[in-house]
Amino acid sequence: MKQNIPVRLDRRIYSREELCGEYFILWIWDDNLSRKCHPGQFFEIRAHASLLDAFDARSLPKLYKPISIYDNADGRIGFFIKKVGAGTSALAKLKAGDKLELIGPLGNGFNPVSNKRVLLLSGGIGYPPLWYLQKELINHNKIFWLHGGANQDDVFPCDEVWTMDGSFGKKGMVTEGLAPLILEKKINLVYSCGPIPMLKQAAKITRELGIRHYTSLEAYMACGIGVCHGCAVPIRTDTKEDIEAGTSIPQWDYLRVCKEGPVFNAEDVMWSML
Amino acid sequence: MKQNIPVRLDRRIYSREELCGEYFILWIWDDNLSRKCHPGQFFEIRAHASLLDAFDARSLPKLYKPISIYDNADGRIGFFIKKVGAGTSALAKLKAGDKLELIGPLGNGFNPVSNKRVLLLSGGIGYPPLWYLQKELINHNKIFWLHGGANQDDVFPCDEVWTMDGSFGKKGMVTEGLAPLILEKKINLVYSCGPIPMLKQAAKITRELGIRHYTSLEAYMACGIGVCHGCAVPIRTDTKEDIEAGTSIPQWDYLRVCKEGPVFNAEDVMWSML
Amino acid sequence: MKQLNTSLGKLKLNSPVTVASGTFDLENLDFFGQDFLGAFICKTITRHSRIGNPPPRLYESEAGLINSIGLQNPGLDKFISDILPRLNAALNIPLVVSISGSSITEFAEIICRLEMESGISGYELNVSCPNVEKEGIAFGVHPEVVFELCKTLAPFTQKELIVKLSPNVTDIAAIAKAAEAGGASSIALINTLWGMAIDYKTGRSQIKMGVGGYSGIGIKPVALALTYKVAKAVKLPIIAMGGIYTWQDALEFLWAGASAIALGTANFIDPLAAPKVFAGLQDFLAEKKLGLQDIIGKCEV
Amino acid sequence: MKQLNTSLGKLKLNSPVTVASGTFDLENLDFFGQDFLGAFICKTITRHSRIGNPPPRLYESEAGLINSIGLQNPGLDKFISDILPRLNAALNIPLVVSISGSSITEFAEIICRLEMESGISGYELNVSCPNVEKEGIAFGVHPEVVFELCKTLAPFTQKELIVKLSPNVTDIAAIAKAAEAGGASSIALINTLWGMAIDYKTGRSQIKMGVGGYSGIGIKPVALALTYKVAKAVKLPIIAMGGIYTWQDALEFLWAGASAIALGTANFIDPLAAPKVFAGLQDFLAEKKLGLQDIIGKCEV
Ligand SMILES: Cc1cc2nc3c(=O)[nH]c(=O)nc-3n(C[C@H](O)[C@H](O)[C@H](O)COP(=O)(O)OP(=O)(O)OC[C@H]3O[C@@H](n4cnc5c(N)ncnc54)[C@H](O)[C@@H]3O)c2cc1C
Ligand SMILES: Cc1cc2nc3c(=O)[nH]c(=O)nc-3n(C[C@H](O)[C@H](O)[C@H](O)COP(=O)(O)OP(=O)(O)OC[C@H]3O[C@@H](n4cnc5c(N)ncnc54)[C@H](O)[C@@H]3O)c2cc1C
Ligand SMILES: Cc1cc2nc3c(=O)[nH]c(=O)nc-3n(C[C@H](O)[C@H](O)[C@H](O)COP(=O)(O)O)c2cc1C
Ligand SMILES: Cc1cc2nc3c(=O)[nH]c(=O)nc-3n(C[C@H](O)[C@H](O)[C@H](O)COP(=O)(O)O)c2cc1C
Ligand code: FES
Ligand code: FES
Repeated sequence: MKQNIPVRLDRRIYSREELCGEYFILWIWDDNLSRKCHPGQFFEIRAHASLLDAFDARSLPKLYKPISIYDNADGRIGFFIKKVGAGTSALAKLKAGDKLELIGPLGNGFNPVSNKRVLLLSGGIGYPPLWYLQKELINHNKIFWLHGGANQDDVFPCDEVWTMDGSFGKKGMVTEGLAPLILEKKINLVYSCGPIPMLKQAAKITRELGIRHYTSLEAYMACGIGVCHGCAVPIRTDTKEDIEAGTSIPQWDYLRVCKEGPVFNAEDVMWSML
Repeated sequence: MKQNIPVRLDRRIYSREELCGEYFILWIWDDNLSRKCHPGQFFEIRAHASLLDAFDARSLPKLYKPISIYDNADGRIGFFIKKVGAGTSALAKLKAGDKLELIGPLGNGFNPVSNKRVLLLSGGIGYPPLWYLQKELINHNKIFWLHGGANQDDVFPCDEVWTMDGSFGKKGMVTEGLAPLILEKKINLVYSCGPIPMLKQAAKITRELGIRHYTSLEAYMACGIGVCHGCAVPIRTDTKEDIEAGTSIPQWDYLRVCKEGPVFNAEDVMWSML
Repeated sequence: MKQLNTSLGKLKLNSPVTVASGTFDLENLDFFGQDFLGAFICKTITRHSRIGNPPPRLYESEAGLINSIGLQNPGLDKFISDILPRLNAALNIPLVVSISGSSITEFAEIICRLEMESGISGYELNVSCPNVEKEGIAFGVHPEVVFELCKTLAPFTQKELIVKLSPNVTDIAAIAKAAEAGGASSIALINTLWGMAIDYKTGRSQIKMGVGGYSGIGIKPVALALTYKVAKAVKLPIIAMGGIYTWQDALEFLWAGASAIALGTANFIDPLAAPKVFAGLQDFLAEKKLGLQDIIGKCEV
Repeated sequence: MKQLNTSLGKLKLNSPVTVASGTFDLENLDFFGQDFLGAFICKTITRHSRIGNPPPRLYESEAGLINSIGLQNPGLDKFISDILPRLNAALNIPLVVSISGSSITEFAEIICRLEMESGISGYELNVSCPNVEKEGIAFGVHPEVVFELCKTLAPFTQKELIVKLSPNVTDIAAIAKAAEAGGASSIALINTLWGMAIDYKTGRSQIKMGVGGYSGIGIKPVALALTYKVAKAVKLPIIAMGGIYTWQDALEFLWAGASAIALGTANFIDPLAAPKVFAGLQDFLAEKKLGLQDIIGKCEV
């Protein structure tokens, strides 16, 4: 969970990969930047825009978009992106050689571990940060990767796939496969990333099984650097004993996904408030 | 001064011409539309835009821009455009084959005449409507064309050119040449189009010489079809006798450049209010 | 088109899409058929003719339009003699006449005179034009005055009585409540926000009058917030406007509580905006198998 | 940089470019040097810590940002023990502390406590946050309350006392006058407009609280109009904000009467906005051979 001072850079897109469905990968090449990155961290990125566009009134520059580090090897950093709205559509139009604006690396990232039996759980666009994590963990841990998507366009290489429509792998919610696998594979640590309902369900399961579970959360962001408090999620910070009632009341605060996160201990997330 | 019902169309740009400075010409080809046009009329035009762009938030669609009919021959209509701001810059980016959005033909246009000694007076981007007018008048009238610009990038074919910096033709304000020419060429009708200060000066001169003078005015427009009253200019509508003072007081109203104009009798324009 | 029926107080509309006063006239109907529209709201008329504000009257900013027309109009008499007959001849959808006055008496005078004419389905009281000093604006900001105005006018007419509110106020809900209590039968909102633009090179205002009225997509979030606030505060139906360009925008306002919407600046941006918004709404509702009543006011926070 | 000196009441600024409360913090200074800024205005602090509003708190609309942070902050004590020392260690430009309270007494309590600290050059009284029900907003809309607030606070401090006004009022000039009469030494405006956005597919508000605060380029015409109105109404210097993205935007506000400007949403759109606006102003003034005093308030209509 290291935090480097983020930088703001313009970088040429070194290459671009097309995947199924609405997915694509943009690669940049920057040895220095590459050395600063850790799994679970992300960048705020944007198709090159100028403030002066607003003056020219041709197009209004919009917010940067948070995108995880998908891969980081040999000085190349990959962003694995799904086109879902205006910001990601603008990114989807970029070609190799075009300029990308970047702020990062941002966020806390995953804690590296060793000698563990690790389960990775991803849903849809939760896949990219776990790929980078998996590469870092693979030599020192036993890893099993479970991934779920809506359909065959939302699945990527891993150990077990679930799709909602059954068009690839097992049919159903990926979390249905979680408890059996944890037991079967003797998992002692789960890392997850994906849509909130999936993470909520996964957190319930790991909690019941008493398994440590770190989860990477998403939030709408404005600054990405901890300034605006726009990306807040409710996180337990402490517990207070209620002597009279004989119970302990969770103390919580709105923490910033971009600064204290995106990775949180799943135990600490106030899931019922999300 | 015929008024046709304007139409709203998308048309491919048939060809594009480059001129000096910031000037270019876009041609469309539409035989039907061509037949409806008269000199002095204009179109509201725009680089193709979709309302849904606003939803996608990539770029916001903006107003159409009023552009005169520069030429109209063999079914082809030409728009002679100077890039000055956001709207005309968007037009400047169009290539042959791109789509142009059009509303028109709009406005009253010039009254056709014959057997007259006509002087055309244009300044800068006032040139285009006079070109079309000149083509219609040439066979039945004697024409002399006087044009002024800031410098050699603002001059186009005509009989006498003035530039402010003297880089082409005579040096000075084009209106300096007006009175002598009217007398010398025995002009009995002036048609003008250009910047307000030039037109104002020209109106003063023709008034003093008692020469009929029709002028085409510019205004910022929203609708172009007479609906919004945004393009108003003060025009004399009548005179009222003030019996006591023994004078006649001009009665005036804000008329619409897009509907009652763009061509007005220079005598009727309340120049002091512009 | 059955599916898109809606109503606005006493008015039954065949479409929730209408047009905002001052931005649409018969000329626009050269471009598409009027059946896409639920009603036709004409430019505001005053008792006496108004010459309007000096030019320049328009400026397009990054995200909308600033205007300073100043309610230029030929006055009530010319409206009745020249304009109304032409509107009646052309329209087969309800005509709402927008009116404004500098006193309650003047509003009353106009309505009483118009009541003698046929072909009018309702009135929109423009108490909110930011381009008229000490006139419309003075009414729109005081709940008591709006209450008095509605109370005075309501007995004069059986027709739809719409009050059009200004966004340039501290508590729009209080004013809407005053209109409701006074007897208005629906609320229109919003008129334009104050807006200004200056030529950065010369320091000259782009609008001759300095401050004008700001409309268009840039005001959509404000219009939506105020629609929501008013919908929570009153039971009257709402005709909402302010930056509606697309059918998706229109749906936002319907969810927020509007029974109908109006297109203003959008008509300049695209003369075919109305049929496009209509078609988009129709497709959306058909695809989702929803009726307008499943949407109107059903927004969740 | 001499050329860009300006002043805000008692404060001398080396640059007319400052940053809007809640949109800029020390993290931003990782991207550029602070000498481009005339002052640093920190996020609003309240007497007690505030947890803020439930998420989602942000939504980007076509032309700006809707936020609903709800003044999340650690409270006065933590500010003094943790934040202020860090700000003082990092900054060599004037620090303005933005504060808000739910009563005049609470404002007074905060100022008195802060007066015991060093390193503070001024206070910005946030009486205008639309995301705090019945708190800040209740102050900002009543001239009498703003007058009382300033009258109470002014004697407690020799430092710059800025009152930050809400645009969501009927008569901003009256409130500015009240602040002036009460003893404020400058005016900041505008805070966010009310704004809302709804997911057209589901009818769900994009912001958990429903209505939020709207900022960014889409509000520029409104901010400029209100700056102009206030500049006409009071003699106090103005620090203007609302949709300023470019140096051209900044010039518009200076012409309209602002002595300094602040960048808010622009910091998110481009973390280098401040130095870019600074450089643009500098080049413009150099090219035109003008000083800031030739621009400020010199707008022509
Ligand atoms: C820390 C972090 C890391 C991320 N990593 C990646 C990544 O590696 N690859 C990637 O493709 N995306 C990633 N995302 C998500 C990505 O940031 C969003 O998809 C993007 O911001 C959407 O912006 P837009 O303008 O394209 O769509 P918008 O216009 O903002 O939204 C379009 C639609 O998508 C929905 N939507 C918006 N944001 C999200 C979201 N975060 N999750 C689910 N639905 C959403 C909206 O409700 C809307 O219906 C990450 C997000 C965070 C916070
Ligand atoms: C009836 C009519 C016919 C016209 N015919 C032609 C034509 O044939 N060819 C042509 O190139 N232009 C013509 N114009 C002018 C043209 O419409 C404007 O140049 C255009 O609208 C500018 O839009 P923009 O968005 O590019 O610039 P804006 O951003 O609107 O303005 C950019 C700069 O140009 C100035 N400006 C804007 N409009 C005008 C104007 N009308 N006159 C002078 N300065 C202006 C502004 O003050 C600003 O400094 C005509 C205008 C009218 C009303
Ligand atoms: C050019 C123009 C003229 C207008 N004239 C009137 C008017 O006469 N009466 C009125 O009530 N509103 C008038 N309005 C306000 C509109 O009816 C509408 O309330 C406002 O523009 C917001 O909607 P929009 O953002 O869709 O344009 C006018 C608006 C514009 C842009
Ligand atoms: C995310 C966010 C947080 C804000 N927080 C505060 C705040 O704490 N105190 C305050 O006075 N204004 C706050 N504001 C308002 C800004 O300071 C500024 O007045 C407003 O955003 C308009 O300027 P802009 O359009 O440049 O953003 C906030 C604005 C945003 C967008
Ligand atoms: S996005 Fe601004 S604090 Fe996280
Ligand atoms: S531009 Fe609308 S009336 Fe002329």
